[in-house]
Amino acid sequence: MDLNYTAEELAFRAEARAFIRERLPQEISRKVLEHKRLGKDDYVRWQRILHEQGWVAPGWPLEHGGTGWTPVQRHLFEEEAAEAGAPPVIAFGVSMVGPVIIAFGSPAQQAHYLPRILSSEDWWCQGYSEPGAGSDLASLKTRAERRGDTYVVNGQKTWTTLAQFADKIFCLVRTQSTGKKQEGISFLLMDMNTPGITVRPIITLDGEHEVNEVFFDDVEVPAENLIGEEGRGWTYAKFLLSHERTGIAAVSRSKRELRLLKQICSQERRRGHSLLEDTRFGDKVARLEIDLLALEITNLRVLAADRAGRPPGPEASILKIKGTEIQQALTELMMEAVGPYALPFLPAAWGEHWLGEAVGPAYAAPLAARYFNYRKVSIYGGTNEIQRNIVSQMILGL
Amino acid sequence: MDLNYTAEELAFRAEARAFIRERLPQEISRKVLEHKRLGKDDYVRWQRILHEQGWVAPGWPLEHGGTGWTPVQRHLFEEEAAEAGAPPVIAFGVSMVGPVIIAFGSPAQQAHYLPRILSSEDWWCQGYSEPGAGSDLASLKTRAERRGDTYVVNGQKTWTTLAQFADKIFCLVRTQSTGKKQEGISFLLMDMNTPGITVRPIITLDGEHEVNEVFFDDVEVPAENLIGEEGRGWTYAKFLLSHERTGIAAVSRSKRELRLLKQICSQERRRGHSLLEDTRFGDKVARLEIDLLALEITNLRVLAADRAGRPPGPEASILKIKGTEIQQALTELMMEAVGPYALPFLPAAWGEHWLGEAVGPAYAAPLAARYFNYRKVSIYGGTNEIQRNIVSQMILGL
Amino acid sequence: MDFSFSEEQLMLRDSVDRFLEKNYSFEVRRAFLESRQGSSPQIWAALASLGLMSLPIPAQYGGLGGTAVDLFLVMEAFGRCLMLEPYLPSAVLGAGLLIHGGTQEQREALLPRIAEGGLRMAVALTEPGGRYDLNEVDTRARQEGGEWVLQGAKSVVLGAAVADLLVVPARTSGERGDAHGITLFLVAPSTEGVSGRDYPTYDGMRASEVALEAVRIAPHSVVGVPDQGLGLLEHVADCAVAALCAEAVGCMDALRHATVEYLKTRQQFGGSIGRFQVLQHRAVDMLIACEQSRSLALLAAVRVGGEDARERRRAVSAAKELTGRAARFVGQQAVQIHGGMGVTQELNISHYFRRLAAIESLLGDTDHHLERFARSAGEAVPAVVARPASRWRQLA
Amino acid sequence: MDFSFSEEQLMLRDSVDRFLEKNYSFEVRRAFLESRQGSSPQIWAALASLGLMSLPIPAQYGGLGGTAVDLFLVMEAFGRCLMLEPYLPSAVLGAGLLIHGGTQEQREALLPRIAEGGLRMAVALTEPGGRYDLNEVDTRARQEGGEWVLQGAKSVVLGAAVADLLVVPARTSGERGDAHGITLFLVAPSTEGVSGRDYPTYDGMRASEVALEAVRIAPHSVVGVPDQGLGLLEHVADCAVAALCAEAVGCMDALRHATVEYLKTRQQFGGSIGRFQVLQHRAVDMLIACEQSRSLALLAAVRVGGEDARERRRAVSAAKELTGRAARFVGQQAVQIHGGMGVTQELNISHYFRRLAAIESLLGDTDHHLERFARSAGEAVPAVVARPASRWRQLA
Repeated sequence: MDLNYTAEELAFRAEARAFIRERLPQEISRKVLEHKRLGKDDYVRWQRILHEQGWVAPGWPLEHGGTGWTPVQRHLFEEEAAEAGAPPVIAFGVSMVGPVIIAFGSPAQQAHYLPRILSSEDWWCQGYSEPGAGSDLASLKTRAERRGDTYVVNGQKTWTTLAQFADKIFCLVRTQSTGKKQEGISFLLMDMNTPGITVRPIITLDGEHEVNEVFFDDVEVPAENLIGEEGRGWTYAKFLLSHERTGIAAVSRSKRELRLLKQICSQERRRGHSLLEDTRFGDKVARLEIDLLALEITNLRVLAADRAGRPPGPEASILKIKGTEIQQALTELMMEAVGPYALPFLPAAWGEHWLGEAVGPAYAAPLAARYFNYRKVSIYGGTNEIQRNIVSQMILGL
Repeated sequence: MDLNYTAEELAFRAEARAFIRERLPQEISRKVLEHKRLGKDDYVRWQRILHEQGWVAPGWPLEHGGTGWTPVQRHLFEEEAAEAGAPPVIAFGVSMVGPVIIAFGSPAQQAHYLPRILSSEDWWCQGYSEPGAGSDLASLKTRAERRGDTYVVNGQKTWTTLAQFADKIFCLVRTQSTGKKQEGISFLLMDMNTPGITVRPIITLDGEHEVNEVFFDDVEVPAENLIGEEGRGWTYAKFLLSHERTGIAAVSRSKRELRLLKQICSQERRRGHSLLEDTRFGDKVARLEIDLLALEITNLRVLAADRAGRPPGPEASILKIKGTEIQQALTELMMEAVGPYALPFLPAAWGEHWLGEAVGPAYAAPLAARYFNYRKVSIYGGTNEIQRNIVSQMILGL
Repeated sequence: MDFSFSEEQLMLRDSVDRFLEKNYSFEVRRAFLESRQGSSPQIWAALASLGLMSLPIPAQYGGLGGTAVDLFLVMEAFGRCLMLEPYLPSAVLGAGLLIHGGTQEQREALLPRIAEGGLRMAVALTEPGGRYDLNEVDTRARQEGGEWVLQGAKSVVLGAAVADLLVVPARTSGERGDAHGITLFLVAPSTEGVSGRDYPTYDGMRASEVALEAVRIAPHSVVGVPDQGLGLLEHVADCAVAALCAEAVGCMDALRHATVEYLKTRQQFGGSIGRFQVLQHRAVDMLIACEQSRSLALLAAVRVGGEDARERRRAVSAAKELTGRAARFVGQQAVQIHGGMGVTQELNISHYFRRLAAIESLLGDTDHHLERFARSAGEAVPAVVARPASRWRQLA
Repeated sequence: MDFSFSEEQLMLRDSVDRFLEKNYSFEVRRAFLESRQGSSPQIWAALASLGLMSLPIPAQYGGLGGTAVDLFLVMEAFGRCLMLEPYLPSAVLGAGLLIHGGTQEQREALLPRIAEGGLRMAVALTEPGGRYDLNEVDTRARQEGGEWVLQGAKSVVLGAAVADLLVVPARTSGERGDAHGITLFLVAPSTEGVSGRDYPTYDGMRASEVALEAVRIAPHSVVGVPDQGLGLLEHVADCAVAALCAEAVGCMDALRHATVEYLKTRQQFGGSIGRFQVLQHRAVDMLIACEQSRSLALLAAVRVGGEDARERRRAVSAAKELTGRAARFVGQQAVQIHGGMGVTQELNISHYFRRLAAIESLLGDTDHHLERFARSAGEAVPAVVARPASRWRQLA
């Protein structure tokens, strides 16, 4: 039991910190730290910098371009990146379809797609959810019919995050409609430029365009774009969902946001003293800080078990539940902290080219939108209710 | 919409208050207000005083000895009684078996039992729960076999409150074991002195003897003790459970306990100021007071609807849920308020003949035991989980 | 004790409901929402012809002389349909200040016009950095040559963008935070030195930052007693809080019903999601939160119409505190249960959610009213000082 | 970063577990619980021969020189079996004060006897009306004829009934509430003027009220530096809080497992109650509460062994606050899920529940530690002042 980092770990952290300090563009980090809207360019620019360093896909095997880092090193890198205000690496390529291609793709698929993911040449999006298949993903209806060397795809996906930027999409499609509903599902890659694919924006409650509907109308997809075997898509999808553990608790980002919350509190005054000195408000911040401190250790305990070679397990669901509760609570307290100045709603103010003056303190402008936006985190990737079902079944055996 | 009492209602309240002030023995009210243990004598003494006044069974029809009060009058009487520290009228006779006998009993049963309930000659207890039939009451197993003019009863009841004081017990027994499990149940009255009945105490977590197991070993019960028809006991039991609405929210008692909590807080000091002035603790008290104020109005709204002739409904479950949550929170805060002096545990100190000195302030002595004891209120009479099931089904239609 | 509404009240509710059902569907509302002004002069006029603007105004000034319980019914209906019109700032706050503190002349001149819908008002309750405290007034008013000169800034003034007349609290003595020394002024937005910046709020309403730069105001523009405006302001703000609580009840009820309906119809894993016990119990807790809020919103409505200021404060802050907690719980759970659909702008769910979030903070958030309630036992209540009929003339 | 226990630690845990499993069943414990003394000299002696009394004591004084992480494992095991022996007051608090503040002579004389199990200690941490604040010391000590004379009262002193030696903080200067001016004294309960009243606490443990009436104490009985005892006291109390948190983790884990087992076996409505989703999710939340508590209890154990007093305070108060919340939730839900069976004394459920309630309040309740955590960023930490070797002699 030693809760201090080893000398090697500390050296790695210093290296990561120095790299980030040197290479992370200030325009980008300022946007992140001030809750401004990031564009595709911002993400791609940072990912290319990481790629130059060979650090864009730490979770991949070395031979495919990974880093060979331990879980603790990955955690340290994330801490440093979050702290400095680096944007997250968009997950769909590096953390989602990438590992599936590595595990189940053909050598030709690997050779074609993996380098393009690493270099950010391809921006991927995820075609999982459908209007009738949210939590109950296996009841999806989008059909792919084999005709010779081609699949013809018809149907609709929804909640497709950042599809408006995407070059490629990986989809779960139904290739067989008899038997158990999990069994007729296949995992298909498509080019977003394929004729018959239409993207329609969904505007979310914060006024933002982050998710989309994607329609497939007789879309012809080469059969070579099938991952693995036909009908085994459910297995690959489950692999994907359980694969990505690091970062699921969002501890590093929440620590950064907690620091920001405290900064805001120290500037907001109430009857002559700062809000942080206000017992009522200060207690809420302190309680949240304690929860986050506990989650930080819980997260490290799971990481450490990972290193000890135990298989990834349903503890990830615990990290997700607690992590999202904390993220949401942070957005609530920030919004509360600024009082009446949470109300003004000027989405332009957190856009890229805003030159106007904020209403109230500048930090107040995006806080309500963030509170609204973060309602999603307890919904996507399996609602927190589904996560509790998983823990109940897999850990408690109920 | 008029949230003030009418002149008639105020006059009634004055009458009730005067009566209670004059007739409630101080030895008894002191015990109630100081959370001391009450004996059978205390309950019976107060019930006999009420009976002299004709007020022991306000819920009964006038012709059987009721008062003809409106729901608001009953509420006002309860407020006054609770405020003054009157003990509750034990429910098993007056509020439970009494109404069943009135509704379904034969004229002979009515003539025999009802006056004895009113005069407190019979202390009743309730034989419902069994070790294998708690929330799932209908799966009870205690058998009553008809042999000529006699039922022979075998089985076991549990959680039988104050059975150690009881002269009579009303039981749900199984008279038929085929068909739907609700259909073979009958409602049987027994004398606790009947050979074959054994009472075994259950000591609860507060160290008290309040509930019991009751064993039936070839107990011979005259067939004339059957209520209504054989096999219809489930109907009578449901009638009984839904009958008693007034008081289920325990608003009057909780208001009294809230006042006591505030008194304790005003005496407990922390770093030179009273606990009520402590923001952190004072907020918890204030939040609870607001919840209770809301429940008080919600309760009155339900009572008023009652008077408007609408049938009693599942809103009672809402009153039970919120009422018990508040009662439990009150015991928690009282225990917290006294700090380390909640720890000493001297059950003798809240007994009748305790002459010793309390450890710490006298009011602190019974607070932990009360906190423990009150865990039961979200369990008995249908757990709060069952109550939520009822509301979900009956009100929301889910 | 009587919780039933009168015949007249039920008729009022019916007529409002009928009008809104016919003329204020979610789609119609969306068009207003996306319009430049964010609301609709036609709807405003229609609400006026329904008698809603005149509802709180005494009969002698062309009003209906309605009670706070009547207002409860209107606001509840507005909550159900997410009314965008700035009714609260004008008909409740603005008119309320005149009714309770205006001179005979002010009442006669202004109230009938408010009642007809021709005059809109807004009240500048807060200042930058003052959070929700009505006594955090730093805007100064000094007398100069028989006039008042106002200097300062007001923040997040609801309904100011369309208001014909503002009420501006300013400090005529004392320091920021003092209870004494606050005077209320009627200020026309067109007065020289008044400037504003209008913006939308996240619930689709509008508010403004208002700057006052050497604004010269005639002496008869004082509402209430000079230096003693806080009690009046607080009284009328309490009426508005009670109205907001009623609106929240309407919002929550609509949201709750939509959620139960969704539970019954949304299919997942081979059946409606309403069969999941966790969601059932959550819907029950949403119901309980709504009913508890309704209880205290009713109590607040009754108490703001009563005489006892301490009882009024206590009931109003209790209602706002509990409603704030309930609004957050009901809003968040409605979104959560609706899943992805809950976070889009396409369903009304997220619109209710945002309005509830706004109500939670408007006129004092949950913490603010918790503290006020906790203090209500001990603290002195600033009196609403009845203005001697001729007092303001002496100042001229 | 390494969260695994060492070989030695795993062996320690195994030997403790094996002993307790064999010798400390619920039935055996019940007999001790109902005995006059409420604990067992045989078990005490056995724990000593297992090396548990000597665990925290440095090797040079006959101990094993164990760490706070070793102690974590022992306390967790004690939590699982609801150990009744007053280990904490003697081996953690009493020995801790001597280890960190005792003179060479005191250590040499006392620590080996504690390690052997032959000497039991108790520390009088609180006074009537002082709640959980260690600086609320009103007991006075004045010097008289080369001796100290103590006068005052101590409340709810854990383990005092069986203690051979008490540590009594008394005020040698300043006023109640001051940080400076507290001096710690070793007092034998048999000393003239010391009287006590022993009583059971609701968790089945024992505590005492201790009165000190002109108690004359030799000058070499001072532990630590006169007037500067608070820092030492706080440091050792923090070690005890970390140990209590570990005990709570053991309690909660046992309770949680029992509850999941009950969910699987208890039949209602034609199946096990574990199929009800509401109970499933509650069991999940109990698990999460336990694991979060374990994380901070481990952190606290590591930090009380570290050098940084601010980090120690922060980790200890965070652990106690979170564990307090978790203990209440897990305890209450375990009782609730067990229904009627949960409220009887026949099952161990209610025994765990009561011990968890006690842990929640002991050495500072949840509010107390929340405040301490919130303050930990800004406040100065009283230093543990290293005593110059000969200082106390000069006083004589």
